[in-house]
Amino acid sequence: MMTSDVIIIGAGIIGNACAYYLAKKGYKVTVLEKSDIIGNGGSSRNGGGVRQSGRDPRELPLAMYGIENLWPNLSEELGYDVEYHKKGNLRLGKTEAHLKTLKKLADSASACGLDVRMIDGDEVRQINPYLSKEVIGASWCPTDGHANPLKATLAYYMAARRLGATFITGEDVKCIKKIRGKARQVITQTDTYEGDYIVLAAGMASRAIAGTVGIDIPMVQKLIEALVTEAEPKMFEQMLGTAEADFYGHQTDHGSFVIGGSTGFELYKKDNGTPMNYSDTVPCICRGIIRYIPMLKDAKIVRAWAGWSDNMKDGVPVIDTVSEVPGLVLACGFTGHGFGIAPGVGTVVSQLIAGEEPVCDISGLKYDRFYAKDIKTA
Amino acid sequence: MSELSNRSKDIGEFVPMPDDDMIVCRCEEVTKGEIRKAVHEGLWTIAEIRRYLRCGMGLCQGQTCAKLVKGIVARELKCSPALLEPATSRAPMRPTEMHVFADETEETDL
Amino acid sequence: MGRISQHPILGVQNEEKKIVTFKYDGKDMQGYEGEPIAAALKANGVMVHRYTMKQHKPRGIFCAIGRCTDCVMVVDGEPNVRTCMTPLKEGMDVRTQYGVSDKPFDQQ
Amino acid sequence: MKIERFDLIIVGAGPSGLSAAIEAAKRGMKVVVFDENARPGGQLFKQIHKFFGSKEHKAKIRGFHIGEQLLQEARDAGVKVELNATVVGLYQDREVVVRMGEEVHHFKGDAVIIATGASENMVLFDGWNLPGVMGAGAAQTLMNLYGVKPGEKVLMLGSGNVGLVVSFQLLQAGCDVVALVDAAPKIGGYGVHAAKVARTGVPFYLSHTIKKVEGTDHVTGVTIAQVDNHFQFIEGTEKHFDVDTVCVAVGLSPMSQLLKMAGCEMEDNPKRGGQVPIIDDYGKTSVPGIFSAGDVSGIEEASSAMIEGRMAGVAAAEYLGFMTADEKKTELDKLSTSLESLRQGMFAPKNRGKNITETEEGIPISTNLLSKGFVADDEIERYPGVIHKAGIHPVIECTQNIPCNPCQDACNQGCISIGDNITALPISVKDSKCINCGMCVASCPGQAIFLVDEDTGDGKASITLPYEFLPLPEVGAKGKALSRKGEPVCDAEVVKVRSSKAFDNTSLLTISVPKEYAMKARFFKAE
Repeated sequence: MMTSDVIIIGAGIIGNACAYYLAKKGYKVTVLEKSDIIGNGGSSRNGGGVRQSGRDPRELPLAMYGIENLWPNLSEELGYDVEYHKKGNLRLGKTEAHLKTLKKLADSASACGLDVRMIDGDEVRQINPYLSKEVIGASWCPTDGHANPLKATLAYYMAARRLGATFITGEDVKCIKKIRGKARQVITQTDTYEGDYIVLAAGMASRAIAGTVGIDIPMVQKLIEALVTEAEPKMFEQMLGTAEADFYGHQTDHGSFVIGGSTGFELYKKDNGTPMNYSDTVPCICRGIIRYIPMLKDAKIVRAWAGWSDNMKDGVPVIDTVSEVPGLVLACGFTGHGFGIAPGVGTVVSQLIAGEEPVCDISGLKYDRFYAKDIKTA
Repeated sequence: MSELSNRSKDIGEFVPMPDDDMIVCRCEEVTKGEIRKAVHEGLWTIAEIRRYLRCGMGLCQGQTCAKLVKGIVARELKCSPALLEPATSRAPMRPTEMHVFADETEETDL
Repeated sequence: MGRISQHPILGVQNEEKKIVTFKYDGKDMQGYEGEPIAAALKANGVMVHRYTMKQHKPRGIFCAIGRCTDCVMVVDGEPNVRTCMTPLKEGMDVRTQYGVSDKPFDQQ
Repeated sequence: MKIERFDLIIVGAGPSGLSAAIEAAKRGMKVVVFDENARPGGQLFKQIHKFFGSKEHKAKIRGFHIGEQLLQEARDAGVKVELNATVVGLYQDREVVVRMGEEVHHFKGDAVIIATGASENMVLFDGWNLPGVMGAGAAQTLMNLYGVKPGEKVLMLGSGNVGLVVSFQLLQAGCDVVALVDAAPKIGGYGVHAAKVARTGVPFYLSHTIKKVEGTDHVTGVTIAQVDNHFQFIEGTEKHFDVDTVCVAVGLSPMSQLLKMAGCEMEDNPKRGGQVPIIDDYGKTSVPGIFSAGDVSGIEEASSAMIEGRMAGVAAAEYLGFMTADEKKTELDKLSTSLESLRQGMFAPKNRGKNITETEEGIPISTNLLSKGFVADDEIERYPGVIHKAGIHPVIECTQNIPCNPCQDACNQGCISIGDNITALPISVKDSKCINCGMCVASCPGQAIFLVDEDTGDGKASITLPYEFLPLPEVGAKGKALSRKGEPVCDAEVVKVRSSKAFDNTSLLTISVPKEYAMKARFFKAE
């Protein structure tokens, strides 16, 4: 049996960021990953957005803190280039209804102190001349940006490993076991690991694992699909998204475009055991992109991928200690937008464990915030 | 669990070699030295090395270099290449233009 | 280089094919209609199809069956066209590819 | 989105895919074959040499002719082959997405057979990225499909069958092959393939590999050097060649990505050449309804791929109820026997990696053949195809057990005997009368048969040898006779030149040499 200060379940970007910040504070950390591959879930299957605009006010503080304090120096701090660019985010609209949706989100973010505003089609095309005339407006957040999710996930892993964190891959966690009323042991298919704290950052698998200590997290799985093109001449640096969520993405340092999108059937995709692309998704994303950026019509797609995201009932994650299960810290349910806030989450989780006051307000992300609809909440 | 599960296992120090600047991935121009170094930084699977260095992620999708990369990584890890799972196969099998994907015509004359 | 005019097993090849003129880096060049662009270039002694993005190194035909994508060039304005798989047509504009552009690196 | 449906979708119109399609279509299935190339036949149309095997395996027929026959058979069976149709992916529920022209189309098959073949392996050496370094398959494609010379002066790396066959084809295309190099200490391919290259004068460098390919914008030269048992260069053994082309033939890897994408159980199997699906004897994968055939499930010869394809076609037909289990068994038993006979001999998949030093008959294998590409004069006498007698008779320089017997069928005079065991070394029958028809010389896929008359009077001997080069020498042409090693040994004069439809483009050159060279002269070079 291996004993550590903290056991982290899941080596995605959340688990790896938690491992890094905890190791930096001097904790002896062990990370258990079900897959043989580090960062094999949503962490390597997303559009790389590092954005604040469009986020729920409950998770906005994490995003803002990260962009203000962590992302700008992350490559330097970790010692690996994570390709972070803070060049703004356009969330595009093609109809009045789109603009209404975008404005609502922009207004609530502004109220939280974020610099985000609505701009018209002409101003959109001044910022990004490749966008089509169909775009009639957008929300513009100049402090948003993007990074390379593959590199950032592995950079946190490599940096944590360098600080002495132990990573075990191919370890399928069966349950968490309480010892004298405290979460203390993690039982896998082959072994038992013991720690003072257990961080559950296992994406969709978190629900079943939390269930073994009597905690239920209301999440469902949703297939997210993304694609990457061949390298193209450099076109623009902003992160793009749309009101309709028909596509989102950016051009990477390499020149390729990484773009995600949806067909509308995401919640109803069949799970045959391997996250497999659906044949209609890439065509659908392509049709979407071409309408917004006609010049990309000849760009060749070299690869598409799919992965399951852990979608919460109310669209924001659970980041919390659990009073009924002392020692357990939850960091899951990121609903497909955990990448940009991962540095903030890692920082806050390390603070929860160290007994420090979190650097930003996560009071809206409690695990016990869910009530049946006829119960009045305070 | 395999012999490569514990990423803290000692695989020795990175030792520079005279042919480290040899290109292995022709598409993305990734060198042997970069791949060997990445193994010593803790990237022990083909998938991680691909994602970090882009080798095998270019136009040909690793058609030419996959076996070569596998051999280099296995030698660095002192394990059999058979232990290393090859990269996931992903559509499209050949680079395909967006406008082609976008056009899912209803009928063929088949 | 050049064509194999008479082959001991295959006899006379390309006999009834139509000769077309295309542009290679602005110069007129000839080949057979429908043969891969790469074959026509090879027959004309062209070795370098592109220069790579990072190291600016020359590349040419390597697999000739569309797998390796080393032979890509800018064809009729479109970069990354596999010349070993793309049939030659009259008037095609074939250009050496530098990175992903048809402009030499010092002009990019 | 419209999904079009077929009983069976086959990916790849090479030897195995077409064979599978034929069997399935014959059983009344609605079949379509998709292939990304402009022409069907896979690699068959680049194979201009005569195939090994027996009659049922289409032995002594050139690969591209087998391709034509297969295409005709497919057309007759009503198989639909869609060309320029690139399969983009194999999705859930056997959905095949295909790029055709500027569109993608969605298809579903109740069964799917993946027959996507293989791609060439590579090795790393300094300069392997330079234009002018190419796969041997690339050279083959350029010269045999498009009639373009891959280069003028070529060095071949790799002595497996591909390296040997393509070297010979380069010579046929009029290129100069300056050397055949392999890091291994032994030639990997058939001895007869090596011998026909060696006798033209191409030097073999075993235990050697490329140290550096030179050139700035393209290949201008290459330096090779000897390697030790650990494949490390031995200082001071460097040899330089001026070349414009380096061909690499170091094996093939299955292109099994579609099967992996579809979730079929895979394994890394070096005996099969890499990542292959786990299949039963007839190509059934772990995913119901998905089958595989040919090189994609294990690297072998085109002849085996065709049988495997037929098996997968039959298996798919039975899977969908187009034939009964009994009918399937009868068919598969027949095909298995045929496949089994191809998988015999020294080079059989089961013998890969084994160090075989003796033939099945107990005769030591020629060590010169394995290390230099030719059987030495003092070794050749020990094989049963090599006899001495008065008058003209076949001398069969076939010294390894390979599954091949067209020579036996070619001779109706009983001069050549192999027997029922297809891998047995052919015997030149002493007690028989050769009528000098030349059929054995032309039909030997290994070009290993010579008609020798050791004494034609005037102190001369005559040797009839297979000749597949241009220009074809004329009667009266004078030149040098080359030894098995490819070295000039004596003066020679062409006394007879025979070409015939039955010889299928193999010409028969009869040369007259001093009689002491009857067993030494094996090639002719005009002056």
